[in-house]
Amino acid sequence: MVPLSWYLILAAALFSIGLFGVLSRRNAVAILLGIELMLNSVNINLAAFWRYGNVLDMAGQVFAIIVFAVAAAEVAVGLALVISVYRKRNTVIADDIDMMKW
Amino acid sequence: MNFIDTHLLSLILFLPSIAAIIILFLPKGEDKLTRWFAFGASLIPFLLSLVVWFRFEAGQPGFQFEESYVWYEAIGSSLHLGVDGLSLTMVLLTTLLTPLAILASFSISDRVKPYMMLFLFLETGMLGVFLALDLLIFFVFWEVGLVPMYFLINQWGSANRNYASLKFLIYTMGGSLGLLLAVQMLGVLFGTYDLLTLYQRWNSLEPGSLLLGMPVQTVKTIAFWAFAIAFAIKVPVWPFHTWLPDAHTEAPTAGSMILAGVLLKLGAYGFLRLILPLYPFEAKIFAGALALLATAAIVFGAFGSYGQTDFKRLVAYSSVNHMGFVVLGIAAAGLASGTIDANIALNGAILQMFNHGLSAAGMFFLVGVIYERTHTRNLEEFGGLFPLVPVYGGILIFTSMASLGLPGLNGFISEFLVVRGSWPILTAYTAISMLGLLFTGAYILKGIKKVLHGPLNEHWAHGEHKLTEINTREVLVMAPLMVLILWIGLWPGWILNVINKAVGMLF
Amino acid sequence: MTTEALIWLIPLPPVLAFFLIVLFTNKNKALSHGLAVGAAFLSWLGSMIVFVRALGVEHLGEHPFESSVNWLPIGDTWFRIGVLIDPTGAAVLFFVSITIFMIFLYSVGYQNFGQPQGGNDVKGLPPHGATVEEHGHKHVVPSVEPMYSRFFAFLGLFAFGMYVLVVSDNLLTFFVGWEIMGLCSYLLIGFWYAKPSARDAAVKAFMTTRIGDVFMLLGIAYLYSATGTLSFREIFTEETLQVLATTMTPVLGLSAAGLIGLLLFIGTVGKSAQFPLHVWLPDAMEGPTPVSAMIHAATMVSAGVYAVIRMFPLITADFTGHGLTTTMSIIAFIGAFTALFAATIAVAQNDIKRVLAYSTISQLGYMIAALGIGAYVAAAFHLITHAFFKALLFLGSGSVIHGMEHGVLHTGNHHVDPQNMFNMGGLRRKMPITFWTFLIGGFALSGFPLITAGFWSKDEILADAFGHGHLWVFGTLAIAAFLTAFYTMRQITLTFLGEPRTKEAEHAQETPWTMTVPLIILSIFAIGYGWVGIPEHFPGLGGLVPNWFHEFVGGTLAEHPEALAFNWIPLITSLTVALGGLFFGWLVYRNVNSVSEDKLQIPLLKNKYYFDEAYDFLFVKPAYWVAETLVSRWMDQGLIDGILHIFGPVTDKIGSFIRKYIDLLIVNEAVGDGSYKVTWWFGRNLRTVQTGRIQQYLMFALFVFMLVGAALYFYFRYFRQLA
Amino acid sequence: MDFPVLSVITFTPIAAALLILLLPAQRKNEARAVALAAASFALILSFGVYFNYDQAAAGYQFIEKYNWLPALGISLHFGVDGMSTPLVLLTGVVMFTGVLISWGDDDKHVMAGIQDRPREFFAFLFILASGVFGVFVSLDLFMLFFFYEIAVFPMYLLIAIWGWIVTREYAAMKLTLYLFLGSVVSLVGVLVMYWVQYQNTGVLTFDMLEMEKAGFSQIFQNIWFLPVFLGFAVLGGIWPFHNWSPDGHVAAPTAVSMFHAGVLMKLGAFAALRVGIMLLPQGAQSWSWLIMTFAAIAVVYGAYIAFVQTDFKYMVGFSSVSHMGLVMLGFSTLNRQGLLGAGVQMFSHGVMTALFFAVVGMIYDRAHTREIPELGGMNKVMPFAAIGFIIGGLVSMGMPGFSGFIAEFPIFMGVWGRQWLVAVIAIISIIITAGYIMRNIGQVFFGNMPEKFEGHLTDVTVLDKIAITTLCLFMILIGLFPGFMVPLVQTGVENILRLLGGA
Repeated sequence: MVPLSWYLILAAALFSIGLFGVLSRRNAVAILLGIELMLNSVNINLAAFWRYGNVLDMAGQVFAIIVFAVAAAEVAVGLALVISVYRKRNTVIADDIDMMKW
Repeated sequence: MNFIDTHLLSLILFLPSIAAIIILFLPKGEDKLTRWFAFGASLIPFLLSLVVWFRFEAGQPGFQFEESYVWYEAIGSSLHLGVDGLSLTMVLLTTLLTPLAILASFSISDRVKPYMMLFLFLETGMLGVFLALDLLIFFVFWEVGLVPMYFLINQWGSANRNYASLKFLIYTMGGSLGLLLAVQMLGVLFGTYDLLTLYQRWNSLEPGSLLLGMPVQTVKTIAFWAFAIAFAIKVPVWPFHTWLPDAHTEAPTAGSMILAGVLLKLGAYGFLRLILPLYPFEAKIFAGALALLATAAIVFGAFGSYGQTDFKRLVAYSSVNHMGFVVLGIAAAGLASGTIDANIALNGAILQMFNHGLSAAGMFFLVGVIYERTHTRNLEEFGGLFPLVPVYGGILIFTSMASLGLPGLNGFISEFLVVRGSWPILTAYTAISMLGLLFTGAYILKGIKKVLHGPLNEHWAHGEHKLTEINTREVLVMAPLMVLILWIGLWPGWILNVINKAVGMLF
Repeated sequence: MTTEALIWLIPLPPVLAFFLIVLFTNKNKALSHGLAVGAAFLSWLGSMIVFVRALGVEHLGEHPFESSVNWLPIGDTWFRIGVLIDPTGAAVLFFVSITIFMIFLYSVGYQNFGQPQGGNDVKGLPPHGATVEEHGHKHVVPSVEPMYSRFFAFLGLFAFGMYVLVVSDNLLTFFVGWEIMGLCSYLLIGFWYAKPSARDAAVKAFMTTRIGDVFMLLGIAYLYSATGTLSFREIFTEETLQVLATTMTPVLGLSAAGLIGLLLFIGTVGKSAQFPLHVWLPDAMEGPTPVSAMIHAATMVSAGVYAVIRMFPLITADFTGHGLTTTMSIIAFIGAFTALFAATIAVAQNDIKRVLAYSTISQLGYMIAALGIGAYVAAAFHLITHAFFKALLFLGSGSVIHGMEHGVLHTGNHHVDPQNMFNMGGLRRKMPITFWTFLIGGFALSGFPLITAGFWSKDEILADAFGHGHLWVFGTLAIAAFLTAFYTMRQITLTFLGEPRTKEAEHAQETPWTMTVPLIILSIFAIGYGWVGIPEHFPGLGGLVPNWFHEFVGGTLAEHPEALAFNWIPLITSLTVALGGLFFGWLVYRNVNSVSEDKLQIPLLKNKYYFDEAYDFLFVKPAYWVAETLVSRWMDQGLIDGILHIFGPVTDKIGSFIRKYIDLLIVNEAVGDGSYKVTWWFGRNLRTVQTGRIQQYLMFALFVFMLVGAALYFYFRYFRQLA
Repeated sequence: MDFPVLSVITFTPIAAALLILLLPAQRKNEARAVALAAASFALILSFGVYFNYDQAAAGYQFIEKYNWLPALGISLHFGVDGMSTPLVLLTGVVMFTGVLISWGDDDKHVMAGIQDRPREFFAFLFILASGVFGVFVSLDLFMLFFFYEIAVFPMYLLIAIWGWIVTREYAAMKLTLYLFLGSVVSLVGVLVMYWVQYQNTGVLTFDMLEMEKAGFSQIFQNIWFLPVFLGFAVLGGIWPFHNWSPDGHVAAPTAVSMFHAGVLMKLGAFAALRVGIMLLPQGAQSWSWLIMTFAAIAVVYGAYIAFVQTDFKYMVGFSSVSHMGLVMLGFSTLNRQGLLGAGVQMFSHGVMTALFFAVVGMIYDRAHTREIPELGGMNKVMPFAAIGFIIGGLVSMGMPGFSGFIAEFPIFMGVWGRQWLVAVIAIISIIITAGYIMRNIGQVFFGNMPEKFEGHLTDVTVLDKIAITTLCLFMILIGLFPGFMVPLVQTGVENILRLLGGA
């Protein structure tokens, strides 16, 4: 069967892609997507460690599910904010959203 | 009745204030009522003090009619009252002059209520100083007296009143700062302010010991001067006298009457009541300096008076001159206390206090009388008024002669006693002070000459300026003074006996 | 009633009159003068009784009438005051009471009682006369004094003062009376106070005498502190005087007695107008004439001499009989000098009263000189005789003036001075009584031999001076006597003899009885009183009447002065000077009709040796300067107030300095707002870190994360093994 | 102790504040009425405390103790002694009069008192009041601190919102910074004391009665006395940290100035005494010279500056710097008379300066200027206020017969006991005070009224008169009968002296 390390590598790669997206993209939606990727990479780790660890211990899965929930909530809020910002200012470019900045 | 017997002094002391507070609740605008009430109220202390006077046993040592109430336990001060021959004389003078002053100010029509209230408070203040047998109480009343006087000058005074009143207040307060400090020191040292105790313990300090890290003598010397300056300003002694002409001149008539009649006596009384008993040694050492100032006061006071063109200032300076004799007598007594000469000098000084109270009050009142009519005090604007106001003229000449020290009137007795007493002790100063006595004549005659004599100044003769004769109320104010002036002049025994006995026992 | 009680009562009536008049009756003229004259009469009566009783007592000197009461409590003892009548006192009381009574009476007429009220008379000025309608034509008559009552009140007080002084047994009440008289002289000289001249004269009189009084007061104080008493009887005991005479003082090497005597004498110099304090007396003529008589003859000036007489034992305490003590020589010198110096001035005066004034000064000089050389009795004698004839002269001159004023009113020419002798002349026919009495007085004054009192008293003084070998005094007084006779005769000649020089003089009138009667009575004494003191060794007259006065008054002293051996030289001298003076006076002036013809109008004399001017320059003006400029302006307002006024600004300065440079600058800026500024600065500069770019934040976070990770890695990788 | 009077007093104002906030904004008069009711209630209760305090028994009375955070030894521990009882009364009085004079009159010509949002104003004022009461009554160090902060914080809003437009931000900020800085410093000290006390005794408690027994070492006391004392004393306006107070006074609205000068400054002084001197007595002993120096400087310094002020309120402000200097001077003597005087002076000055600010406020509300040279003749329009101010002036110049003398005299006596020179220097302030007080009275009340005021000014309202009378009564009462307050304070002093080792 596939060794644990493969999953971990996949997760790491996915995380790095997500991180890159977050740091590099100027589009707020893209940043959100990046965050999602990072969260999912975490989920992969969780699932993998559960499978290769003590199966009876459900903690891994439980945490993964929590992360889903959080991610969903986050996407909902984040997208809502982005949309309202877009409505107000016709842009989703993070740098242009600076009314809080002084 | 019994209550009255046992609380005579406190009644005398506080009745005026109580009356003042009652006045506060009298109906507004009832000036007549207010005046008469104030007058009547001020008569009661006078009657009571007469009672005290007649019940007083002159021969008996110590204080009589003593009363003591808790006041400020925490720092060992109590409301301790009592009189001896010395203070009784002054109390009598005060309670006598206040009703007269109030009667004299019936002509005040501006804010009668506060005026009368201040006057009655003032009386309490002055009486308190004379009655106090507690150093702190003494100081309290000493200061309290200032306030009503300040407002009397400041509110009812004439043109330059702000300057005069402020000068009066600040100068006197500043002078009594030293007194305040010294009083506190005594209190700290002995934990009590009771004079009778202080007399003994303060003098029983052995010279070698240290107080507050200084030798006793140094402390005593400093304290002595602290006391002396405070009193010297009040008396006033040259060169601390310049507040007096201003204050007197600007004060309302009755104010100057009290100011000259009683307030100046507070200073002299301080010398007698506190300095001589508390600092016999220092008094002896510094008597020379004191006598020098006194002589200066006598001479310069006379000259200063002679140099005035304002009638009221002239009279004011005469106070400097006359009080100089008081201080001269005190200095002599300080130098040679215990001798018969010293006793004579003190008799003279105390009697002079009383006499000056009478004559100066009279003089100021007379000046006020003519000022009310002519609205000027400038001697040059009078002249030849005698035919217009013969009665006034006669009274004026009589009073002037009393203050000139004409034998047969009271002034002479006291001045003679002072001169007689200080001659063997302070010969040179006494001789020099004669110059002052000479010029006393000069300024008195100048006053009479400019006001009454000479060609009549037609301005006052007719028309709306027509000078009216002194009226009955004013004569009534003068009458008791004149009677006393003559009586003491002819038969001083009745009062001098009390004074003499007191002096004999005190010093 | 006992004599003592009576003596107590003597001074009272006049003072009662004074108070009654002032308080009640001043509206009613008749009542007022009734009171006053009545009072004077009572006092006179009392004095006479006392005098007569005194005559009856043997050795009155040792056992005088005296009684005293407690007055001032001094220490454990009392100062007692009381009355004392010893021979001198009795003699003085005698003449004082008479003259006072006469003067009171005289004043009634002099102040025109009973005349109508003047139309334009005002209080404070002499009456101008009133116009009356008499059968058809109106003419001006003298008008009554507007302040008639007041005048009598003052006189009463004056008399009171004099009586007190005479009867008092101690120096203090003596001084009281003395000063009361001073006051009255002030009031009376300034009686017509609306006249500036009168007003100033009054002040001048009071101040000049007060100079003396002040010294006298010192003397009294000294005496009192030295002896512990002021009663004459107690001071004049042998041992007290001995003590005083032996204790020395630092002043001029005088003994205590000498110094006290000198101080008291200065008082006399003021009162009796001796040189150098004589200046007030002539000006005192501003007062109504009876006042002049009071002051100059009867009372005040006599009081001065009386003081010295009283103090005689003290002054002569250290007098051994030969060689005058310093004090006595000073007294003698001043007396003699004044006598001569005043006489010379009198020669050149034209005002009838001023002549008399200066003659008074000079006569007083006589007495003082006499006392100075120890001639006690002679001085007392001359004091009394002089009192009589000088009062007579003054009242006479008053009568003359009154007559002249009548003339002035008649003609209505008010430019004529009714007192200037050159406006008179020939008055002997118009006013005979006045003339004869005045003549008697004048002769008495010049010492017309044998019949007049003046001769005997003056002669005795000269004799004393000569007999005790004080020749310079003798000489001076002799010359003075000559001048006296001379100016007296000049006065008489100019006034009464010859022909009237003015219409006013022609219309002069004799004065009413109230004025003439006193003249007559006084003239009797002016003659008769001399005979009580004729020296027993006097040729011819000597034996006839015993020298009663010498015996009586001499008895006052402890050791009775021995009668002087007779000597022709002084007698002849006095005869020649008196007669010669009178003769020359008549010779020179019998036909001098105007000032211009008068050879003696020497400016120096006319202006009294410029003393007033000198004093004004030396004392009065400097006094004004000191008072107004030095003391009031420079010292009080300048220096002292200047210092006081500094305090306010100084406090202000300190206050604003603290506020500006400490409070605002240091405490506030540096400490307070400063800290806030620093905080602000940091915030301002650190805020650039906050860009608001999430990516930047994350980069930063990542970077830190890696750093930390690396750190941990190496930590575990190596240090764990080492550990 | 059946009735928890102290806690009732303490929490009445804050309760009232909440109640007021519940009222609709435009119901101004209801808000005022509630405020007045609450103030009167508190006043009556504090009178009750004052007169029921058993002087014979002395010590702490009306004690209440409730656990609050036992784990840390924090308890709600209330109680008053001779020192704090007068201050409780003072707070009641100032609160009452403060409400009266800021009642406000919506009539447009008068514009006196507070018209702008009185609801919030009174709310904040009362929160402040609760804090003040709390500090005076709490015997628990933590609680004391707690209330201390509660008292300080509303000040910012009160000044910044209702203050004098020109300087209110500046002053409010300055005041807050100073006071919090001070309290932080002393907080550190307090915590250190807390721990050290724990180490010494093994008991975790903030109870001051316990901490008194903690037996801090000499060194410790020497180190920590200054921070603790000065930290609190900043609020007491001690020199050189006084500068916030005049600015604050000037910027604050009248009632707040009254509270501020009348009570808050006492708060500082009291806390400094309670925590600084009473818990660290030896430290106080060894540092008293410094405190005395500061105090002496403050006394003269304040007087001098007040002398030159032309702004009426600044004048009063600096005069209270000078007078609080006297309080500190009294503390620094650490002897009977000095502390006694200080205790009385705290009350006396509180009443006096409250009166001053009240009158100044009344004048400002009408004349719209505080420049003394521009004022004049006020006696004509508001005689009552004039008399009030004059009495206050006499008190402040230490005129016998008024409370000022009763307070200052023993202070100076105390100083004599320690260092006579200081007494001599400090006494100068009396004459300077007399100088400016009298000069300004002469100018403002009796000078010539500028014509621009003629007829435009109105007399003070009845409520103002009541307030003035109340305040004056206390000053005269104490002045004439020291027995009214002195023995009470004395009991407190005895306690302090006991801690000081019976000095």
